[in-house]
Amino acid sequence: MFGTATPLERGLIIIGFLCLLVLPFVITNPYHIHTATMIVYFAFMAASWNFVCGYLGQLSLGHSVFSGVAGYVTVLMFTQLGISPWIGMLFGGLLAAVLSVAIGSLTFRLKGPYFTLTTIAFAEIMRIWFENTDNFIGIPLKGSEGLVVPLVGDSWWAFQFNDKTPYYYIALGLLLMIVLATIMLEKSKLGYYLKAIRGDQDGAEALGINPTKYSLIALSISAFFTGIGGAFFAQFFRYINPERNMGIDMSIDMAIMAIIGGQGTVLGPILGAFILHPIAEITRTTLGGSFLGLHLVIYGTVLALTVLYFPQGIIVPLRRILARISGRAKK
Amino acid sequence: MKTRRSFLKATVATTMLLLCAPTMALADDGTVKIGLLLPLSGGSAAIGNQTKVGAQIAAAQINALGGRQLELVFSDSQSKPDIGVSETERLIQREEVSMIIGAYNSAVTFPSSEVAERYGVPWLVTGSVKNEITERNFSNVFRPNNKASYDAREQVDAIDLLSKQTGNRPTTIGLFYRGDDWGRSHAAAVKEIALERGYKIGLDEAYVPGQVDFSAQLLKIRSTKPDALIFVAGTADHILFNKQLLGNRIDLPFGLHSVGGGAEDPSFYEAVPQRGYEYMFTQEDWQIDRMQSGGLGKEITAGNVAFEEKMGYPFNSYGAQGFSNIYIAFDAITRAGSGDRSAIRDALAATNITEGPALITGYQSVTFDKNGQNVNAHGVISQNIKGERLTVWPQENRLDSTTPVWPIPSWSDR
Amino acid sequence: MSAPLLKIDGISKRFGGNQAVKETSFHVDSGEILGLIGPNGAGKTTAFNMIAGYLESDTGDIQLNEKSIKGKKPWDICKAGIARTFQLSKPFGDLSVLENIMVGGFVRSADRRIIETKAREVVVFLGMEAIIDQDALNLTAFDRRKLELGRALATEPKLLLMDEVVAGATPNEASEMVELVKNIRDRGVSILIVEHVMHVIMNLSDRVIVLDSGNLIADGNPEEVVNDPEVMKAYFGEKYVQQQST
Amino acid sequence: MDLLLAAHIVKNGLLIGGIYGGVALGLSLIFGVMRIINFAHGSLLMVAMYLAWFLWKTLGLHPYVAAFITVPALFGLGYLIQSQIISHLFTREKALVVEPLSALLLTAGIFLVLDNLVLMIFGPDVRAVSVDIAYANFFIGEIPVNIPRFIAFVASIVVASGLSYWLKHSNMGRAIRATAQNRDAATMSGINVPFIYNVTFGLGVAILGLFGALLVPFFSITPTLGLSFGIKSFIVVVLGGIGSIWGCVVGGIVLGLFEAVASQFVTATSAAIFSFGLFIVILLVRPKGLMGKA
Repeated sequence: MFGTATPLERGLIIIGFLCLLVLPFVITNPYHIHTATMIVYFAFMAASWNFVCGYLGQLSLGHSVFSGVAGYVTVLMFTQLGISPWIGMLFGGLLAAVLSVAIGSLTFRLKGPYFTLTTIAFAEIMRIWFENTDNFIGIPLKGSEGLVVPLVGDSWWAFQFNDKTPYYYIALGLLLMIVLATIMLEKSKLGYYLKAIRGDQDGAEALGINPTKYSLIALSISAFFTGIGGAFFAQFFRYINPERNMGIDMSIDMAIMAIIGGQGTVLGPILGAFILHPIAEITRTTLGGSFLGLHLVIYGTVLALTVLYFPQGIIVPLRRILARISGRAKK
Repeated sequence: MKTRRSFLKATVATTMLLLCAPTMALADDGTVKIGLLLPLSGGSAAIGNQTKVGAQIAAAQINALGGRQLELVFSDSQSKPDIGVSETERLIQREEVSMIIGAYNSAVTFPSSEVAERYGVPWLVTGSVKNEITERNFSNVFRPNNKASYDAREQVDAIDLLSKQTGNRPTTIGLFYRGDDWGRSHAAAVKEIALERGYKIGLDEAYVPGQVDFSAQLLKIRSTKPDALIFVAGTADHILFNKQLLGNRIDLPFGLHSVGGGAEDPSFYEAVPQRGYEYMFTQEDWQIDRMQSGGLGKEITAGNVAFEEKMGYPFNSYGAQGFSNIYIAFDAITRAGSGDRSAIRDALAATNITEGPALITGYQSVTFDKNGQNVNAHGVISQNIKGERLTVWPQENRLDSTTPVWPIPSWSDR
Repeated sequence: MSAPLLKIDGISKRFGGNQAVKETSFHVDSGEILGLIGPNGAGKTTAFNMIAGYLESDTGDIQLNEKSIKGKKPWDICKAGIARTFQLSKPFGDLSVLENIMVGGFVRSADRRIIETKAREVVVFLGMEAIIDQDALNLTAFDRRKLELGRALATEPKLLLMDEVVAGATPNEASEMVELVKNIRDRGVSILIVEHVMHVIMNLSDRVIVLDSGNLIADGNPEEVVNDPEVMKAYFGEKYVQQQST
Repeated sequence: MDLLLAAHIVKNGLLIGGIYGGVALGLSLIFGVMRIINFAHGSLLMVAMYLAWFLWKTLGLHPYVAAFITVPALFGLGYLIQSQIISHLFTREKALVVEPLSALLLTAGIFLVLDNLVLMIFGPDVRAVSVDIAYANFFIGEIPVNIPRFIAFVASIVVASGLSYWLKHSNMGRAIRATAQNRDAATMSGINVPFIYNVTFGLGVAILGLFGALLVPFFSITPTLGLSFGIKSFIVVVLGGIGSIWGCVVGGIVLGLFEAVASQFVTATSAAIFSFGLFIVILLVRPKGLMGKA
């Protein structure tokens, strides 16, 4: 079950990717491209979350703090120091990685529900602190009002475009980056070690694995990517506030999509995002206006049913179907 | 023709993105589609729903006249900035609305109205008070209601007016506000103006939205003894605070000054007994006692009846704002003569409404400056006397029968 | 005689009131199979875990090739060259047999291809080619135990600590395991084995040490130790020894 | 800080702490016996409050009278949720290696459904019961003590002692404790574990039924208040010790006092940061919590 894709599956992945590549030429309506960008973006965030939590089997519900912090760093460096978001993004990612090591060195001492509750607590502390701090050593954080990215107009340097398509391709590039990173992870020592720690920690320690060290390495990489995602969010919406970018809703979205799709696999989180986000989008657009909250009832039901009937994620039955098809094809 | 080609492409997209229902063909009999982006779920759902019902009533009245028909398209922002932007894109691109009214939460209005500006779609702000919304020299964003700084100035003006008229002037003002952007920006504005006018700030305290108990903060209020207390809260927090204030019998010689929010929500007056809000001042976005004074258009009176049938309580400020927004939009659409976006934009810029149902909110008139802000937007400050919310400020809106109570009698001699 | 591979001198462990291991010293020479026996509760597993780094000895020192490894973490001890198996096998459930063994290999190098080829050799050595790609979750108890042995081998240890390797195994499984342990020793890996099944100990060990309620009561070749009255008393109690001797 | 102010702070801390403890009792019981974190805990409290409000609104029942309806009703709801939804997790757990966190995610799904169902049925407006007991006070020295809050405080003590007595001395109680210690051993000794789980979950939610009715007099309700109570209950349960009934009440009071004192010196928002910080320190230093045994 280690996810070695069958040739049919690998073929489908490549076709899928080509479709995504060519999508903006097929659909010109900006709203569709905007939605496609959001789907690719959430696939990227779910995959970043999955990079550590999926392979370690630990449920972190505080990952949004990394995206929020990196987003703030990128926007502040742009507005206060005039540094291009492309560079700010990297700084933000690195700061998020450092923050993750600090938090991780405490949270990784705990397991299961305790780990989850501690990640929630850390994220809430950061969110409340950001919401109530207008100025920190001279840096204008503007508390819960959030930060605004000034409109500069079309410029690659300032990571701002009037047309939606560039954002779509940047999001697609980020998604490609995290997919390649996860594929390399699965083939690397770090990947084996994470799965060993998830399998049995004592057994792993006896084989020369320092669980905290390798968990922190994976977490810092995941936090770096999540941070980059936060910076993209800030540039795409040109607005960032603690409640949305460091809140618990974002963390839950990232975790649910990866888990429902299939955590601990390369494609699981992407599958999860490509199914769940459109469901949320369609139910909200069709029902949101008329029935108050019906779309969230549907979202909650889908979550519950998936956890009950596809515990390892939707990717498992899908893979079985593909295996059967390719099996029949071979005969 | 263009619609059919995009329809085919949309079908191709659907197979991949399971996304879009084919857009309804545009009714060509001059019906104008107006998009309304409101928080219909999540924390501010009550206010979003009240605004929606007010807008629906106004649209029904206009359509009943048989002239130009309005079609309202509602969309739920869930009070989230990114959902707001996505819904704005949808309203503009797929629903192809002629203009958008939205979005109450400043955190949603700010980024979403920028999208509308980029596409040249006129945006009529409802409810959001963040100053910067109409300080970005945008040409498509118009705000009929108050800026945050106006609300703050009005509260201090009212205190000044009452102090001048009665000769009793509070020395210290306390600030107790919700720890979110609305609360913080309002408190900062009041503090600045109050200090300019020689008042001292006795207390500057934020609380956590949705807090379960205020006894600790009441202790601070009791120990700092502010003469007057400016209070910023949503409905649930406001109810809890007034109940505990009543329970603890804390004296505020120059009264509790609420910035509205919870105090404009009828559910507040159902939940708190009358002595819980006796003598409370409220910054209202519309003049509630004008309803009783009569002399209003038949649309407003009929609207009030329809609102009460639907919601179980008469118009409140959010229902009134929804109602007024539709009439302001209708006025612009009539002058523009069509659903064309730039025509409506130019008509909105030239708006000069001096009477009629659009002024249900109590403004003397609605005109937009070059930044799109209605400069003569002003709320009113009302005082709750024996259960009646009577306007005490501005002087010209105060009814002759109203005599404000200033200072406020202490608990013992009530 | 060159210095012993593993030198234990004066280690002890107290858990609250219970002195699990009293001042104990022994050694393991390189290329030797040392059997560690003793009745239940004699402190065997405690001593075992102290060497493997899961417990830290209160006193004394543990030296591997004259370098002290006392108080080191289990993963550092593994890097130093001591591998171990667990009494209750701990497979990585959702990894295959090959992948489980590869995890062990990674301690020596990060190059997946080399590790994979070495792991395949270990699979052949264990005779588990048929189930190489099966998830560890679905293995039989004995296969899991062999897998654990394979994982430990993959770390290329100098000393292998084995904790009750044949417990619950069928007779021919036990003999298969004995052959395996001998082959491992022939490949130059010294072994410290804790075991209850006497014929396995007699068959395998070059030397045997006996622990009883925390202290070392015998150290010698298997035949001598088994007939030593002290050991008999420890196992079968005072009366039995008296009956035998009268 | 003069004595009177200190007395006020202690009173506030005790009252709100007792309420925190009472509300968290059900969560601790469910986690202690079934090892699952019920993410929908707060939402179930909100449902209980809406039921109590509805009974007051339509039948004019005083909340304390309505409690006799909300408690059994919530027991039924809890029993149903466990038997029809969560039980699937336990039956399946024997077969596959199931992440213990799927229960947390499943109840997160239930939380989403409950909150928004109530939003659909009752609408988003803020509801509140106005009964005159809400403002009644009695005095200890010159310190006013709000009666409904005091009743809720006493209720958490009474329920805690009743629950722990019942768990020790009744057959069902022993069966529950046995299941808590070792599920498989309990099954082998003839205890119908699925039934015990249904009853335990029902009991945990029934306690919320009681507190829903007790909180309504001085608390206004919206469909979204569940989450903040849920997170408070997590903190209290961890503070007091998972699975320990008395630990819960103690944990609640410690948290209540901590917040009351903290918010005298700093704003309430930073006090919230301190209580999360305390939560983390307790988890790291003493994962079993103050009185935990699990």
